[in-house]
Order: sequence, then structure tokens, then C-alpha cells
Amino acid sequence: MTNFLEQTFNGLVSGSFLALLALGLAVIFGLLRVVNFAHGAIYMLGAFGAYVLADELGLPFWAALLAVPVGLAALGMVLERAFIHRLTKLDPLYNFLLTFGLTLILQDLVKARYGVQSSPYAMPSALSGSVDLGLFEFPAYRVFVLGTSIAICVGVWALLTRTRVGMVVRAATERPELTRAFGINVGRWITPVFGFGVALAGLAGVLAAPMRAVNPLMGADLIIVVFAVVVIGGLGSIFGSVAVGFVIGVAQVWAEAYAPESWRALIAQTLPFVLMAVVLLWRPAGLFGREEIA
Amino acid sequence: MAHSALTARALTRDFRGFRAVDAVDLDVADGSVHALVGPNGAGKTTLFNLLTGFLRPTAGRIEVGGRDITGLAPEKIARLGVARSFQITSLFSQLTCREHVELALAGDLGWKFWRSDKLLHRHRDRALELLGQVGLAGHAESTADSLAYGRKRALELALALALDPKVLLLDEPTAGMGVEDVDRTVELIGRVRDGRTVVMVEHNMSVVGALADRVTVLQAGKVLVEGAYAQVRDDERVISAYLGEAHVAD
Amino acid sequence: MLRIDGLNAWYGEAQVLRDVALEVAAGEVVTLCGRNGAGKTTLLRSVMGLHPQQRGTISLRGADITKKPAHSRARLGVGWVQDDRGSYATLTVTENLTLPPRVGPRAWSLDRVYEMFPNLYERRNSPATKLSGGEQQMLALARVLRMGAELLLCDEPTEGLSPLLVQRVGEILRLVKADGATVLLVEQNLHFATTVADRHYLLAEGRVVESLDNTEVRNRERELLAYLGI
Amino acid sequence: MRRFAGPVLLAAGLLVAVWLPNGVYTGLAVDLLCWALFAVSVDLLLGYAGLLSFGHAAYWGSSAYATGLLAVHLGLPFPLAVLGGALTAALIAVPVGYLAVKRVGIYFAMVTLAFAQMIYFIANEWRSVTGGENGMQSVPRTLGSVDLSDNYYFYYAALPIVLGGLGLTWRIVHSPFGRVLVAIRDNPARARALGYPVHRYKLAAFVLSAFVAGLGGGLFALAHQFVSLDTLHWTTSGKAVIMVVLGGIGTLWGALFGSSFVVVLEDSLSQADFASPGLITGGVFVLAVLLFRRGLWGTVAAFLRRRF
Amino acid sequence: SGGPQSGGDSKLTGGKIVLGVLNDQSAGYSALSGKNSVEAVKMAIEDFKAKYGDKAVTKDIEVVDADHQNKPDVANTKAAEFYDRDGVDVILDVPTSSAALKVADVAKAKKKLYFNIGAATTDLTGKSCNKYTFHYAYDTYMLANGTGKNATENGAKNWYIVYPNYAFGQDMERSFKAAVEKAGGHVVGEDAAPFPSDNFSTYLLKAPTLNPKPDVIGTMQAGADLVNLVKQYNEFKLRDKGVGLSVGLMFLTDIHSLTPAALAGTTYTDAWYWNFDAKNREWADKFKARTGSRPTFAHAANYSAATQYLEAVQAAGTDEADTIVAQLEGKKVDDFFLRNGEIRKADHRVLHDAYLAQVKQPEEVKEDWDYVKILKTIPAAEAFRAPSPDCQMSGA
Ligand SMILES: Nc1ncnc2c1ncn2[C@@H]1O[C@H](COP(=O)(O)OP(=O)(O)OP(=O)(O)O)[C@@H](O)[C@H]1O
Ligand SMILES: Nc1ncnc2c1ncn2[C@@H]1O[C@H](COP(=O)(O)OP(=O)(O)OP(=O)(O)O)[C@@H](O)[C@H]1O
Ligand SMILES: [Mg+2]
Ligand SMILES: [Mg+2]
Repeated sequence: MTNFLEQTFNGLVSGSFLALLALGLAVIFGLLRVVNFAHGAIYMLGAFGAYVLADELGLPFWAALLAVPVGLAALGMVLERAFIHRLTKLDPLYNFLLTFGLTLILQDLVKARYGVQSSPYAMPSALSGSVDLGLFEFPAYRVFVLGTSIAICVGVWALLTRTRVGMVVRAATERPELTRAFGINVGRWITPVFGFGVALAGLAGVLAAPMRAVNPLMGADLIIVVFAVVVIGGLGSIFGSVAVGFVIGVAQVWAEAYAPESWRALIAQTLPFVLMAVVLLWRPAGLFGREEIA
Repeated sequence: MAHSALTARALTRDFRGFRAVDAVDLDVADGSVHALVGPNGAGKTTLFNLLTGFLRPTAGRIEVGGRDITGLAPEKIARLGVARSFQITSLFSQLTCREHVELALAGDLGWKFWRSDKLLHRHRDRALELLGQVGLAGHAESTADSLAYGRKRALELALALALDPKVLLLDEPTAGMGVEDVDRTVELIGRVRDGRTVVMVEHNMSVVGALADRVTVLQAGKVLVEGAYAQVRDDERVISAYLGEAHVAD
Repeated sequence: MLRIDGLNAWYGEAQVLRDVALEVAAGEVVTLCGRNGAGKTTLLRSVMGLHPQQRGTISLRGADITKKPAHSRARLGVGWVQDDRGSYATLTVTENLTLPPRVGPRAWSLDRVYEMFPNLYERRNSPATKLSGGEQQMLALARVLRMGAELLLCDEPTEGLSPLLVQRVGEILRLVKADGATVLLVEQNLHFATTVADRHYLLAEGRVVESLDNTEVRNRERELLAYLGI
Repeated sequence: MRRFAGPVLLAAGLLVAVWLPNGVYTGLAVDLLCWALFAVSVDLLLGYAGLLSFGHAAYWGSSAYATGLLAVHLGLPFPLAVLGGALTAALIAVPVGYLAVKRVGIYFAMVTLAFAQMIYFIANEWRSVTGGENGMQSVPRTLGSVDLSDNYYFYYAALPIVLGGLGLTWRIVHSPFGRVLVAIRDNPARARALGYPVHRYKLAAFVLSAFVAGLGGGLFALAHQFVSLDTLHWTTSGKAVIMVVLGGIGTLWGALFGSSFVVVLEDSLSQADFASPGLITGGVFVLAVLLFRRGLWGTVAAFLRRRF
Repeated sequence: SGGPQSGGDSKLTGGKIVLGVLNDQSAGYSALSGKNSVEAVKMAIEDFKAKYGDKAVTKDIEVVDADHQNKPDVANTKAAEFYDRDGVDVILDVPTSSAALKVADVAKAKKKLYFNIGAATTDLTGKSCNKYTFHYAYDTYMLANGTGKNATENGAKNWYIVYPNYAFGQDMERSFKAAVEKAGGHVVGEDAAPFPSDNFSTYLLKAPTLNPKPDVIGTMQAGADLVNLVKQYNEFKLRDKGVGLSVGLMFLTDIHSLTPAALAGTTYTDAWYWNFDAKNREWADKFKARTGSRPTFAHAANYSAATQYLEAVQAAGTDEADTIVAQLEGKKVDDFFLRNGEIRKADHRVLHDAYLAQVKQPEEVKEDWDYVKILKTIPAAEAFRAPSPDCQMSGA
């Protein structure tokens, strides 16, 4: 029983990464109608950011936790100004393609600079211990990851649905022309939001660095699972994406731990996609999605 | 009485708790022009969307010529001879007016992926004729998105007609038209109505007066009054809910 | 208030406005009539600064605003009611109404708006695009009232409205006028136009062909209708 | 002048096709054929139905495996094996398409991508049939008594199939069906009101496209006498999309052009002392999306049209 | 359309010797082998020329190389192109099992030589073996058996095996389990993990709860998966919980990524280690001087393979493939890579000593890249499996 709870808790931890990534994707999409294929690559950059800060400047994990998302937000804003921005008037597919191209470039840049081998990154000593959660002991770092991601998801959700900021940006993305006619300088909003979404992916990357292999391809396959997550949750639905992110995380762990021996690996891997198929049959717009967006 | 081409029984539609159409009964006599009027938000367009399958009714049933079509997909209903125009214009931005109508006339030719698309020109003459009827003869080769609003409405009408429907549903056919176009449209509908049943949403009372045999007034999703134009326009419930005092003047 | 000189506008190769010159005094309500395709909408878009392909000068309260971007024109008190209603699918009715910032002293309060448009109040929490055609039209109008713009550009605000609501819009426009705001109104319905406007410009093939006052319009109504029909 | 452009182009294309293996390395020549079909199949969806399939490797790959199995176990002559493969791909496309066409735009792209990934995992798991990571080795290619072991001859044996596939696509695009697809792309609601079953049209297009992709994938399996998991990986789908966008969306010539460009580019990169092929392909691709969205072909064509 | 050019009166095809290095120069394995293996082969040629001077069979020896990006279809095209067009006489390296097996097919079809170094699959000397293909450095059996057997003999009795769910992983698991049980050990549990995966915590949580509690987790993961697993192994403090770690396949570069601290005490089997003795070290220094980095066993093996090939040509006076094969088959060789080496006739497995290595404690690491100490030399005779019945030496 406790082992079951342990496993479940553990699933929530790996769900945290899916949730954070899905959240960033949803923020960017919900507000800019851009599906950022490069999201996985940004996650990778986040991890490398942490590595570089530690390796070349000797900065600790905590510094990275702040500096890297900020830095990536800046990068994101540059990308938005330089590329994304030029295509927002066109079919969203163009930005999808663009960010796909950017993914290839980013991955190869990192590969060229740091090689394909995983780069070393150490656990922050403060979190290297483990904490007693009553029923069981658990690595402190994992608890920290879970806590952080939950806090952030809730915060972002509130920001977007409960404040004027969210409202203005939604308007600006749906009808730029009209919104300008209301005296709102649209361009000034779009860019920071994109940067913000990117920062979320970067943060996920930093969190991953101590517990996962840091290499140029670490985000390549992950992004596809995240896509499945947001489709299930309903693209653009902040709540849906986050919730489903955690659910998938847990479900995958359960599959690995309790599914019939010979099927475990397959089930764990295909689970997100099977779920997606089921949801599409029953609610094409996703669990929490609104139909008219297309 | 003539048996009815289109009937709705206790037709109801909810949107997240909000009841847009509320137990509406409708009998449209074969070959008649039936006007749906009512204040904005009364549920006219929703009713249209229900009748044409673009929305599924929450409750109730719909028949066309005695055949139950409740819950059928829009394309199926269209194939059964029920054509509609859209209140908020909806066209193929890249196609020319002629191509629009040819497409509407093509029907099952559309499946022939092994034949040349020249096949579509089979209907060219009919297409041009229809465009002439709605006064777009001069614009046969201009693309839809370059048309001004009024002309787009006219094209809408041509497309509905192209399906040569038994039942023709027009959502505000004259909205946004200049007087001339309105008159032409009225005259046109008058012309195409014979052999057809027409249901139209219209706010322009002179249009309703000129065309409608029967008028149903909707309000808050319910049928308020139904009857001949003359009797409806003098019904004080209608006047207070919809026409307003000033209207009695003209 | 508003002054337009030698305004030309194009869509790609096609010129749709030709040397349009017109003037609207402060506190005036002026209509633009003209048959479909005359260029009315384009004219309003140009004034709002949303039509890139234009030449000519547009000045507001004597100041040339031709070079200003749309959002700063709005800040100067220009409000626009789009002809396709332009409701936000991703915003609720209330959000639609709270979106526009206050740009003038005469900005309407939310309560006042809801009082004026009860059916908007009923639907206040549903996405704007789920409103009926007419409701969306009202919403569009209500939004600029919320801004309290000095100069309202209304593109066929009565289109698709029931007679009762047409009268309501009439009242509102008179109200706005009483508040001292200026209105440039695109209107097909001459009869309605005369009940709200002081003067009328007649637009044809992108040119201003005539400027009339109400009495002239009433006397020559038949002739004008025919003219609009050409 | 312009009236002749089409036929002239066609003639030129055929000449190149016939000459090719004498000009470039035969292995490369055969690859060019296969990828051409793949790219064209993606363009059929993207360019005409407005559906970006980011998981088309699923059909290219599954056909490759099916073809391989038919050739290995039943020893079918290669044209039949390829046909069988393509049909298998089309068959798999039915359920996936059925689900995918419920969504449009980017959703469609993500859904197709996800399902392709799922099929990839299944193939990886189903080792007894697919050979898993090691791939399916030594696939025979036979045609009666003809000896096809040399790619030079296999090229000419495969050419008719390829031309057939291209011809089919061209026909589809320029058929009433093709026109309806375009209409649906522009305004589905209106198309339904005109009596067109939108979903079924899209599904049909999807399946046809999968069939064409399958022809390419089957030939690819035989060209290399070998099938690997790569044929199902999402990067392979991405490659096809790159080809189409580079060449020019919505023009079949563009797809041909783009596929040749990418294949040759990658081949040369594999020998150049350059460790980051993705940098080049990605860079060119981004430029295309940003600057000449008409694609290489589209841009050139437009230029020529202006000149003449 | 290609075809070898016949060159003058020389006994050498095309009048010269061409060695083709076909490997991954841009993706996952580029660090283990890649461009530096091409350098190693060049070193081999220079040393060969230096050794024989004017007596050398020819001065005209070339190297061509290509990047197969771990894609079998690219490998296929390139290999054929090498043989047909560039007149390559022997192809070297070719990591990635699928590509390696494909190239074996090509070699067989073209009747040209092929020394595989980079790939681990035993199929190369099993059902896919052929007359022209030699498997040089290592294979899954050597890795799994070496570690499994010796670690068990060194006292690890109860094992929990975690392996990636694809061909390589399953081969490893099979051999590993067999070795452990043969040595008297006991496998208390085994799990096939998804591949690739970045989350192994499920198994790490499970390990201590198994009954009896395993002494060691034997992981068959490689590359990034291995890094993920080890990082998380340390996160869950399993070593403190008395569960050790033993790795099926590990390269020096992996230890570098994880830092010796993360792996301290971990045992694995190595095909060659640069700092094993003076002889290795001498070559390793030459290599470092040239490439700036320490050689992996793949680099050394490429050098060795090239050398052995050239020696054979020198001895035979021709590079005609069948003659060379005859030359090599059953030959006993001994160079700094092939200790007590033999090229086994039956399946073309190249036998040589292997080594049981253990990662040093951080404080023991005195020099960059000197991360392991060799616990034991596994004699060539035991290191590799007996010839497999699956191997029908075809192509003759
Ligand atoms: N998809 C929807 N979701 C939620 N509410 C809706 C939806 N569509 C319509 N409604 C509501 O249903 C009511 C009826 O709408 P409908 O469009 O049928 O009115 P209408 O009679 O056509 O008005 P108008 O004459 O202005 O077009 C309106 O209050 C509208 O807000
Ligand atoms: N996007 C466009 N591309 C090309 N031409 C256009 C476009 N939009 C409008 N036009 C043309 O510009 C001219 C003026 O259009 P405009 O919409 O200003 O007319 P309007 O007077 O507003 O008509 P309506 O009363 O129907 O709204 C019309 O002839 C129309 O065909
Ligand atoms: Mg309506
Ligand atoms: Mg030679």
C-alpha cells in the first residue's frame, strides 16, 4: 500500500514536468495562437543553462533557478520579435513550422558546442537529503520539484483568468486590429507573453538538470508527449493542460509499476496517445477545450 | 389546409443552462413563405441552426415532408432539399462567384477524384443564370472576398438557390443591403418561391409584408404570436415586444 | 472636430476612395450614405488608421493625425464600431465591455450600459460570439460608449436589428450627441438617418458626390433612394 | 508562351527522370524517387486540403514494413509487394484519419504526430515481426527472372510505379474532388450547407495520401532491401514536411523539387566534414518559412510568370 | 554506374588501398568514435608506412570517411557507394546495430571486407554472419557475461536487472542473467523499461522492496538512459540502502558525464582501457597529442583493425578480398588492443582479452579521464561466447 502511494507520489513528480511544459505551451497558444514546437528545445536549453552557469561561472542551482528562466524569457522575446511576430497574421501552421525549424537549429547549436554526450550536473546539496512524508521517506529534491510546479501552475492560472493582463492579451491575440482601435498597443503585450511561456519551459529544464540526463535531445521526444497532453486537456485550456499533465505522469508510473509484465513498457509509452484517441472520439475539443478555436 | 413541408415539435435548445429556443412548434405549409420575426436574441438563428442540423436540439423533433430529420448532419439535410443562407456571411474567400455556384451545383461529382475538374463546368450556364438572377452577372469572375458586403449577401442567396431546394431557409436575406438591392431581392424571392417553401428571418417589415403568407413572432425562445402579416403587425403584444410604437407610423 | 482632405485609398490595385474631402464639426452627427461598395467602410477604417494603403490628410481637432497609429488615435478619443461587429470569442460580454480603456470624460459606467441594454446583462457571462447577431451589434456599440470617445465612427450600427432596437440605437445616438460627442455614421436606411443626423454625405464610387441636410433629404427622398440604387 | 509551360516542364521532368541514374549515384537516384512520392503525398494534404500531417512517417514506414514482410515471407514480385504495402498504409490511415479529421489546423498536425509516435513504439515492441531496433534485414526484390540486384536496373523497374503515383496525385488535385477539398479548406461550414460531408472528404483525402506515401515507403524498403524503425520516426515525418515547405506548398512540382533538394543536401552533408546537418536544413527551412513562403519552386515560378 | 576500376599491373584493386571509415559523426555515438576514429586509422597507416618503408606493398593508401548519422539507410547507400565508387577495400567501424547489420549485407553482396567495431549485436557473428564481415571489438555477450559472472563471483548474490526494451537490451539481459546464474547468483527481479526514458524512479523505488532484497541493480541501459538511471539511483540513495549498482555497457564518456562521484565503485566490463599499462598509455599519449582527447576502446580498435588489415595485404601482396579473408581466418594476433588475439575462423569473431573495470572513488582520480581501475583481466578464451550454431558462414 505505502509502495503504491510512493509510486503515485512519484508519478506526480514526473507529471510536474509535463504540467509545466504543457502550461507554457498553453499560455503561448491560448494567447498567441502559436503552437511552439521549440518548447522541447527550450526545456533542453533550460537544463543546459543551469549546466553552463555551474560549469563556467560556478553559480549554484538556486541562481540558475532564477537566472535561466529570465535569460530564456529574453531569448524568447527576441525570437518572437525576430521571427514569430512576422507570421502571426498568417495561418498558425506557419509558426508551427517555423518553431520546428528553430528546434532543429537550437538542438544542433547545443550539440556543436557541448557534444551529444550528457553533461554533468550535480544535485544541490541542500536538497540532496530526503524528507519524511509520514507514510514514507522521499528524496527532498523531488518534493521540491512537485511543490514548485504546483505553486507556479496555480499562480499562472490566476494571473490569466483573474486579472486584466490575461484579458487584454486574449483580446489582442484574437482581434489585433480592433484591439488597437481600443487604444491598446498590441505589440507591447504579445512579446512578453511569449517570453513568459518560454520561461516556463526553461524553468522545467532547470528543475530537470539535477535528476535527468542533460543532453541536446532531452526535449525532442518529450515534446510529443506534451502535445498529446495539451490535446487531451484541450489546447489553450490552462487548467486542462496542467491537470492532464499530472494525470499522465501518474498513469505512466502506474503502468510501469503494475501493468502486466510483458506489456509494461509498451503501455507506459503509448498510454498518452491512446488516451488522446479516446478523448478525441468522445470530446474532439479536448476535455476542457472550447470548440471554436481551430 | 395544405400539408406542411416543414414541422417542428416542442423544439428546444439550451446553451450551458441558457434556453435559447424553448419548446417551439412550427408548421410551415407547403409552398408558403413563412417569416420568422422577433427581437434580437429571440432565437431565430438558433432555430435555423436546429432546422439545418448545425445544432443538435436538446429536445423535440423536426420533420421535412413527413420525414424525421432530427439530429441528421447538415450535409444530409441539405441533400434532402433544405438549403440555407447564413446571417453572418460565409463564403469561400478564394473562389470566384461562378466557381461558388458551380460548386453548389456539383453535388456528387465532388467524389470523382479520377476525373478532370473540367467536369464542374458542366453547370457553367446554370451558374451564370443564377448569378444574373441575384444581380451578380457583372461579378461572375471576381473573388468573394473582394465583394462588398451587400454583394456577398446576394451570392449567399444564389448558393442557396443553386441547391434547388424544396425548402429554402433565409437568415436576414436583405440585412445590410441598399434599398435597390432590397427591392431586387424581394422581387427575386417572390420569383423563386413558387414550387418551394420559404422560411426567412427578416427585420425589415416591408419585406415581410411584401412576401410572407404567415408570420411567426418569437420572443425569448418561445412563439409569441403566429398568423397572417396584417394581423400580427397589429397585435399589441408584438408591437410592445418587437415593432415598437413608432413603427405603426409607416 | 474631424477634417479629411484629398483622401485616397486602395485595395491592392483597385482604388476605392478618390480625393475624399469632408468635415465634421464638434457635436455634430453626420451620416455617410452610399450603396454597397461605395467605400464607406474603407473611409471609416482610414480615419481609424487601420487602412495602410491610403494617401491624404486626416486631422482631429486641427491636429494632423495621419501619421499616428490606430491605438494612439483611439487614445485621442476616436471610437470605432466595426461593421462585422467584432466580438471577442475568448472574452465574455462583461470582459468585452471592460476591455476598452477610458479615453474621455464621458465614458459610460458598466451599470449604465447594462441598464441601457438589458439583454446584454442577461448574457453577461457567456462568450461574446455566442450572442445573437443583434446582441453582438449592441455590444459593439456599448463598447465604444464605455471608452467615452469624442468621435464615434459607427459602421451600420442598425444592420440586422429589430425595429424596436433600431429605435433604441437612435435614442442612444441622440443621447451621445446630447453628451456633446461627435458621430460619423454609416447608414443605409435614409429614413433612420434623418431621425438622428444633422447632415449627410453622399458617397459613390469612392467620391463624395453630395452633402445634404435633413430637409433636402426628405424632399428628395425618392430621388436619393433611386440614386443609392444605381 | 505560358500555354506551353506545362507540357514543356513535363517533358523536361521526364527526361531528367530517365537520365538520372546515369548522372548521380544509383543508390541516391532511387532514394530521390521514393522521397518524391513521400513529399508529394504530404503536399496533397497540406497544399490542397489544408491539413498538415506531421505524422506521415506512419504510412511511409508501415508500408515499408508491410512490403518487406510480403517480399520476405511470400516472395511476391516487387510491384505487388509495394502495392500491398501501400494498401496496408491506406488501411492504417482509416482509423487514424477518422480521429484526426475531427480536428483542424495545428490540432490535426499534433494529433497525426502523436499517433505516428504511437505506431513507432508498437513497431519497436513487435520485435518478432519488425525485427525491432535491428530492423528487417535482407529484403529480397524480385521480378520474375529479371535480376534487380543492381540499383541501376531497379531504378528503371521502379520508375513506372513512381510515375504512376505522381500521376495519381496530379489527377486527384485537378479533379472535382480536389476542388471540393480546397473549398472545404476555405470554409467547412459553408461546404456542409452545400451538402458536402466534410469529414468524409477529408478522410478520403487522408487515405489517398497515405496510399501514395505508402508507394514511396514500399519502394524505399526495396531500394535498401531493408527496413528500420527510422522509417516510422517523427523526424522522418518532419523531413517530408521540410521538403514540401522548401519546395513550395500547394504545387506538386514544388514537392518534387523540395524532396530532391533535401535528399541531395543531406547526402552531401554526410560526406562534408560538418557535424551539424540540422543547422543547415533547419536554417534553410526557417528562411523559407520566413522569407519565401511560396517555396523555392513557387518563387521561381512566380518570377518566371512575371517575366513572360 | 560505379563498379571497381581495375588498375594497371598492380595486384591492388584500383592500384591502391582505400580504407573507408563509416560511422556516426553527428549523433549519439560521435563522441565514442566519430572523427577521431578516422584519425586513429590515419595513425595506423602512417605507422604501417614507417614500419615497411620501401618494402610496403604500396605507398598509395587512402582513407575516406562518411557520417551515417545512425541511419541504416544512409549507412546502406554510403557503404555501397564506398565499395562501388570510391574503390574502398575495407569498411571500418559502423556503430548502431541496425546499420552494422545492413552494411554486413552490403559487404556480402559486393564481396568486400568489413570490420565492424562500433556495434554490439551478436547477430554479426550469429544469423547475419558472412564471409567478408569481421566483428572486432566487443559484443553484448562479452559485456553482459563479463560483468555478470565476475561481479557475482565477487560477492553480489542477488540481482535486480533493469534493461531497455529493445533488441540490445534484451540480448544483454539474456546473457547477463545466464552469466549471473551460472556463477551461482540469483535474479530476484527484472524489468523491461521503456526506451528511451527519462524516469526510472519506478524501478528504483521497487528495488529495495523486492524479497530477498537485491545486493545489486544490474542496469543494461546505455547512453542518456544510463545517465538518467544513475542520477536517479543516487537521488534515491540506494547505495546507502545497501543496493549496489552494476552497469552492462559503459563508456569512458558516460563516466565523464556522470562524474566519477556518481558512479564510484560501479563495476562494468571494458574492451580496452587507455591507462591499463605502459603499452596502452604510449599509444594513448600519441593519440592525445593528435586529437587532444583520450582514446576510447573504439578508437584503439579502429587503429588495430586498420593495422591488421594492412599487415594482411602486405603479407598477401594483394588486397583481393577472398585472399585477405583466407589470410585473416584463424590468424593469431597480438597488438596493444588485441591481447592474446585470434580471428576465429568459425564466425569471424575477433577474440581478445577483456577487462573488469571499476570506477574509482573521486579522491582516487588523479588525472583527467583516468576514471577507472582494472580489477581483473578476462582471458580472451572466456571473454567471448562459443561460435553460435546460427552462423552459416555464407558468401563463400
Ligand atoms: N452557441 C451559443 N452559445 C450560447 N448562447 C447562444 C449561442 N448561440 C446563440 N445563443 C443565445 O441564444 C439566443 C438566441 O440567439 P439567436 O442568434 O438565435 O438570436 P436571433 O433571434 O437570431 O437574434 P438576431 O435577430 O439578433 O440574429 C441569444 O440570446 C444568444 O445569446
Ligand atoms: N479586402 C478587400 N480586397 C479587395 N477589395 C475590397 C476589399 N474589401 C472591400 N473591397 C472593395 O472596396 C470597395 C469599397 O468597399 P467598402 O466595404 O468600403 O464598401 P461599403 O460602402 O462599406 O459597402 P457596404 O455598405 O456593403 O459595407 C468595394 O468595391 C469592395 O469591393
Ligand atoms: Mg440571428
Ligand atoms: Mg584497392
